[in-house]
Amino acid sequence: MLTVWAILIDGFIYASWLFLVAAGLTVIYGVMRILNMAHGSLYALGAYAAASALGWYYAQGGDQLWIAFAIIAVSAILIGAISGLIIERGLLRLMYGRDEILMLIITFAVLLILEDVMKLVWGTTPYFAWQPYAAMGRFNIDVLTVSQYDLLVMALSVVIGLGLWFWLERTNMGKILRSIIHDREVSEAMGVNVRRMFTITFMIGATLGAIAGGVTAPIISVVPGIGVEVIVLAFAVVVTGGLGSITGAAVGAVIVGLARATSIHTMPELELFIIYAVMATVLVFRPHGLFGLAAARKI
Amino acid sequence: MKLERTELSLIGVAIAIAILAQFSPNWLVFTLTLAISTALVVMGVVMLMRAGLVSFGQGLFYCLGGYAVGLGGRFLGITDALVLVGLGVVVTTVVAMILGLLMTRYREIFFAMLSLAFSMILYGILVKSHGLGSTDGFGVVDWTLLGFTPGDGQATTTALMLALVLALAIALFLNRYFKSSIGLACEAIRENEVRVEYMGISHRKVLYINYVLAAAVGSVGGSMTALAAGHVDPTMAYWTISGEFVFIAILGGTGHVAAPFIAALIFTLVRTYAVELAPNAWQMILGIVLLLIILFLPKGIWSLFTRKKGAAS
Amino acid sequence: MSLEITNLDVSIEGISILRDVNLTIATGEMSGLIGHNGAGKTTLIRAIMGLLPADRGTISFKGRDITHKPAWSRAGMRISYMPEDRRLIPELTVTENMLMPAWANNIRDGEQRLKWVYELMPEIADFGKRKALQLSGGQQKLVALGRALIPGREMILLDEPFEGVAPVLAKRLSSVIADLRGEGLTVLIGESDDSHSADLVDATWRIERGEVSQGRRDRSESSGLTDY
Amino acid sequence: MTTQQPRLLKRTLLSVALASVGVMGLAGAANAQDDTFKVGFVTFLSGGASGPFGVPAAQGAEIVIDAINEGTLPAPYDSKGVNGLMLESVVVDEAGGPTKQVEEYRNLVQRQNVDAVIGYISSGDCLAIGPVAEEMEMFTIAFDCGTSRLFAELDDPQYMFRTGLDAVADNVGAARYLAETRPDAERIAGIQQNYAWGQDSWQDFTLAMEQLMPEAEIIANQTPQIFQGSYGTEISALQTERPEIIHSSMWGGDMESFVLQANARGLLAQADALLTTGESGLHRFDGQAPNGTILGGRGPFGAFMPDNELSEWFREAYEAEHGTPPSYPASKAAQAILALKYAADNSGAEGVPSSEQLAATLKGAEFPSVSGTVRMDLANGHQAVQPMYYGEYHYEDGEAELRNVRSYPGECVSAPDGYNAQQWIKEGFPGVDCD
Repeated sequence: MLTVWAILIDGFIYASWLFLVAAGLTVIYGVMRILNMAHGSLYALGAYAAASALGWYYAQGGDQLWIAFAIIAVSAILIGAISGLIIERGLLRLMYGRDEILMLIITFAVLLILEDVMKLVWGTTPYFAWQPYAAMGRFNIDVLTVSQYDLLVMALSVVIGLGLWFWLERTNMGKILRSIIHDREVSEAMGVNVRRMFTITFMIGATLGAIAGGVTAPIISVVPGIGVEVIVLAFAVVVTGGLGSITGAAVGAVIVGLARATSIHTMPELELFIIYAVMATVLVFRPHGLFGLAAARKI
Repeated sequence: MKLERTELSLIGVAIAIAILAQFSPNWLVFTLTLAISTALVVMGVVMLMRAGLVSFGQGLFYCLGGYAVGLGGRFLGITDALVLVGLGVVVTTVVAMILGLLMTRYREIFFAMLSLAFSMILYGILVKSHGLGSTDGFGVVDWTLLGFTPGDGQATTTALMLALVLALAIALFLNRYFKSSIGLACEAIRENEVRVEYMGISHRKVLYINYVLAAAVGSVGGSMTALAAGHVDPTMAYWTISGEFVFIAILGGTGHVAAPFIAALIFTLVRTYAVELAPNAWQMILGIVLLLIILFLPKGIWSLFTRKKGAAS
Repeated sequence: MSLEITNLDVSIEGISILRDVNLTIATGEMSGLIGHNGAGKTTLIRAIMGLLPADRGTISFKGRDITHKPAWSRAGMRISYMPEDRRLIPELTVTENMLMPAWANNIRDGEQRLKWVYELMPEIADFGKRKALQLSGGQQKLVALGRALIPGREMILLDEPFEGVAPVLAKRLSSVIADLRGEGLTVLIGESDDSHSADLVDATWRIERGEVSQGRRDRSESSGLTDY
Repeated sequence: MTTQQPRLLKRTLLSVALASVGVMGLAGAANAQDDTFKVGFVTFLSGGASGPFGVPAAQGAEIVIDAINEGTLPAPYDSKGVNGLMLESVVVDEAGGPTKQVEEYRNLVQRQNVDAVIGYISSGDCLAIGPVAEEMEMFTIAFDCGTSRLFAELDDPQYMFRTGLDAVADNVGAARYLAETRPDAERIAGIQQNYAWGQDSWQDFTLAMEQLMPEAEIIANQTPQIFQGSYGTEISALQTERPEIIHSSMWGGDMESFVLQANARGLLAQADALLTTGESGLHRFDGQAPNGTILGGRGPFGAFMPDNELSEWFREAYEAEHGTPPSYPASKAAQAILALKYAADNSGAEGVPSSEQLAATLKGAEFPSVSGTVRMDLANGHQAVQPMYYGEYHYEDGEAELRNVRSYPGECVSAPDGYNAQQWIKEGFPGVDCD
C-alpha cells in the first residue's frame, strides 16, 4: 500500500516537472512548427541564471524564502525572454519557410553553440543553490517523506498548464495563434503580423524552458550538459502526448511520470527503457500521439 | 555494362585516395577511414531523406553493425573482416525487415521520433548488458582479411583499403539505385505520396525496400568503424550520434551519391581541428560552421560542385 | 485613384506568372478580373495582398506605394480579401472567424461592424456560435465575405466568389455584393467569366497568360472617374 | 554575383584543403623541437564530467607542469624541466566517446607529435586507448579511469600505465570500512548511475560485503540514468525499503544532487550514505551532507593526501591559484605528471627520452608523489598499488573536515597479479592477511 502511495506521489511530482520542461517545447512546435532542440539549452540557461543569482543572494546573507522565489522567477524569465528574442530575431527569422527537419537541425546548432557559451560564462564548476529546497521542509507519510518544494513545483506546473490553456483557448491572442496554426497566409491577409506573433510565441516558449530550469536549480547541482539530458525527455513526452497540444503534453507527462515511478519502485532495472517503451507503444497505436492531429497529407 | 561518367569518376577518386593513402600520415588514413564509415551510415540517412523521411535513429543500424563485428569475433571466433561485415549486414537486415513493417507507416517527425525510440531501446539493452561491458564496451579482436593478417602498422591502411572498396561498391550500386524505378519512386513519394499510389505503385513496398537497404548500408558503416577503431560501445546507438548523421546528411545534401562522403570528411576535419585549436569551444565552432552552410548553401555542400545550380541561381 | 498597378511582374518559384501588368481602379468602383483558370487571377490578387513578392513594378493604393509593405499591413490600410477556397479557421466559431481580423488590428468597432455584416447577411447570423467546419460550403462563402468586410472598409478583393456555389446562393452573393455599392468600397472580383458579375461591375479587365488588358467599360457614369 | 559566390567558396575550400595537406607534410618532416618534451593531456572539458573531474584535473596538471618548468617543486623533483627539457602540454577534450578518442589519440601522436600522453577519466576511453597505445608504441599514463578490465584485457602491456587505483579498490575498501565502523548494520541498499562504472562498483561492493559482513542483507539497488539530476522517485523507493546504509558510486554533480535531495527528504537521517567518490564534494556540501556521511577519494588523494613535502606544496599552490583545496581528480592528475617527470629524469636518455626508455623506467618503479610513495607493482609493473582511505564528513562552523579516517594497505584492496578481481573477492581475498 505504501508503495502504491509512493508511486502516485512520485509519479505526479515527476510528471509536473516533465510538463514544465515540455510545455514550452510544445507551444513553440504547435504555433511555429519548429521542434526546438535548443529548448534544453534554455532550460540550462534558466538553471544557471537562477543558481548564480541565488548564490549571490545567499552570499549577501539573505535568508527570505519569498525573495529567493522572486529571484528564481525574475532571473529565469529575464534570461528566457532575452535569449528567446535573440535566437528568434537573430537566427530563426532568417530561416523561416525551410523544411521542418532543417529547422530542427538549425536549433541543434544553436544547442551546440549555447553549450559552449554557457561554459564560457559560468565555467564548469557545478553551481549548487540548495537553500530554497532545504528551507521548504518536508512532511511524512509513514516512512515516506515528501518535499514541500516538490509540491510547489507541482502547483506551479498546474498554474502554468491552466494559464497556457486559457491563453490559447480563451483569449483573442490565442485564437489568433490558432488561426496562424491553421492557415498562416490567410491570417496574414487578415492583418495578423505573423512574425511578431512568432517572436512572442518563441519568447514565451523559451521563457517556459528557462522557468523549468530555474525551479529545478535548487534541487540539482547545475553543471554543463544538463540541457542535453533534458531535451530527449521533453521530446518523448511531447511526442507521446501529441505534438503541439498542451493537453497532450500534460497527459503525456502524467503517463510517463507514472510509468517511470512504477518501474523504479517495482523493477528499477527497466527505468532506462520505460520512457521510450511508452513512446513507442503509444505511437504504434496512435501514430500521431495521444492528442496529435493527423498532419495534412500532401496532395 | 557501360560505365557512365559518375561511375568512372567515383572509381577514379577511389583509386586516387588509395594511392595517396600510401604517402599520407597514419592519422589521416585513420581519419579518412572513419569518415568513409560515417559517410556510409549518412548514405542510409540520405536514402531515407530522398523518400522524404528523416531518421533520428540510424545509430541503431550503425551500432548493430559494430556489435556484430565485436561479438562475432569474440563469441563466434570469426576473424575475417569481410565475414564480420557480412554478419552485420545479415543481422541488420533481419532487424530492419521486422521494424520496417511498422516504420513505413510513419512520416515526418513521427518517423524521426519512433526511429529514435528504437535506437534508444537498443542503447538501453546494451547498457544493461553487464557481460558486454555495459557502457564501457569491449575491444574488437584482431582481424584478418581473406587469409591475410595485417601486421603492425598495416592495420590502419588495410582498414582504409577495405572501407574504400566497400564504399565504392556501395556508391556504384546506389548511383544506379537512385536512377532505378524504386529510387525514382522514392523521390516521387517525397514530392507527392498520393499521386504515386494513383500510378499503381505501392508506396509502402517502395519505402520498405528503401528502409531495409538504408539499414544494411548503415550497418557496413558501423562494422567498418568497429574494425578501424578496434572498440565498440553502446554510444553508437545513442541519439546524439544519430543526430550527427542527420547533421552530416544535411551538410552534404541529397543531390549526389558522393555528397555524404565529402560532407563526412569535411565534418570530421572541422571537428578534429576545432578540438585542437579551441578545446573549450569546439562545439561552438561546429555549430557556427553548420549554420553558415545552411544559410549560404541551402542545398548542401554538394551544390558547390554542380554547375547547373550556379547558372540557375 | 484607389488602386494603381504599373508594370508588375510576379513569379512563383522562378516561373514567371504575371508579366507587365497595368491596372487601375477608381475609388468606389467595382471591377471584374476575368480570365480562365490558370490565367493568373489568383496570383494577381495575392500579389496585391502582399502575399507574393513583386519582381518588378509597383502597386499603389490611394497614391501610396505598398508594393513592398508586408501582407499583414493591408488590413490596417482597410484592404481585405476573400480567398477562392474560403479558408476559414475550422475550429473557431463563425463569430470568432469574422472578429479575428478586428482583434489582430485593434479595430475598435469590430463588434458593430459584425452586427452590420449580420444585418447584411441575416442567413449566417444564427450560426454565430457554430464552428466554421459545421457550415456548408456556400454558407462558408458568406462568412468569408463577412470576414473580409470587417477590416475591408476601403477595398476588398474577391477571388472567385461564385465558384462552386449553387445558383441560388450565387444570386444571393451577388445581391450582397451589389448592396455594398453604397458603402464607397472599391471592389475587385476575380472570375472565369462574367456571367455572375456582368450586372455588378463598372469595368472589366481581362487576364490571359499573365497579361492584363482592359475590357468592357460600359457604365458611362463611372467612365468619367478613370483618368487615362 | 550569385554564380561568383559558389565558385569563390569552392576555390577557398580547395585552397584550404591543399594548404592543410601541405601543413601535414611539413608537420611530418619537422619533428618536435629538441629542447621541449610535449605531452598530450586528455580530460573532460565539456559535459557533465568536466566540472567535478575534468577541469580540476587539468588545473592540477597545469600547476605541476608550471612548477616543473620553473624548477620550484620540492625534492626529488626540484630539477628544472623533465630530463632537462621544457615540458609543454597539449590539452584535448575527452568528450565524444571512445571512437572519437581513438581518433584524437592518433592525432595527438602523429599530427601533434607528442612524446607522451596522459589522460582519460572515462573507463570506456581507457579500454579503447589501451590497445592503440600498444599498437602505436606510445608511452601513455591513465590517471583516473577505474575499470579493472584495463589490464585484464591488455595482456603483457608495454606502454600503457595507470598511476591510480581501480574501482575494485574503492569498493573493497568501502566494505572494509563498514565492517570496522558499522559492524551491526543489517540493511544495505545502493544507488548507482546506470552505466558500467555504477554496475561494476555495485557488483564489487556486494561481493566484498558477502565476504566481510555476511550477516548484512543487500535489500535494494537503484540505477538512475547518468546526469539525471533529480532523484525524488529513487529516494522514495529507497525509503520504503528502510535501509541503514546506502552505498553510492555516483560522482560529480549527480552525487552532490543526490546527497542534497536525500538530505532534504530525510533519507540521510534514516541511513548513513557511503559515497565512494564523495571527497570531491567535501568542500562543496556546505553542511548539506549530514555529519557521519562516509566519503572516499579513490585512494590517498585530495583531502586524504598524507602530509609530506609534495602534498603540502601541492595543496598550497592549488589553493593559492584556485581558492579551494585540491580535490582528488586534481591530485591524481598531479601524480601522473610526477610519474612522467620521474620516468623522464631517471631514463638516462640524452635529450628527449623515447617511449621505450620512459616505459622501462616507470615499469615496477617506486616514486614519491603527493599521495605518498607509489609502487608500480601490479599488472607486470604497470599498475599502481596504493592504500585506500575512507573517512566521515564533519561540518562545523562553516568548516568541513574528515574524521575517523582509516586506511587499508594496497594489498588488502587490490587483487594480486594473475587473479580476476571478482574471483579474488569471491575466494575471500586469498594471498593477503588484512585482519
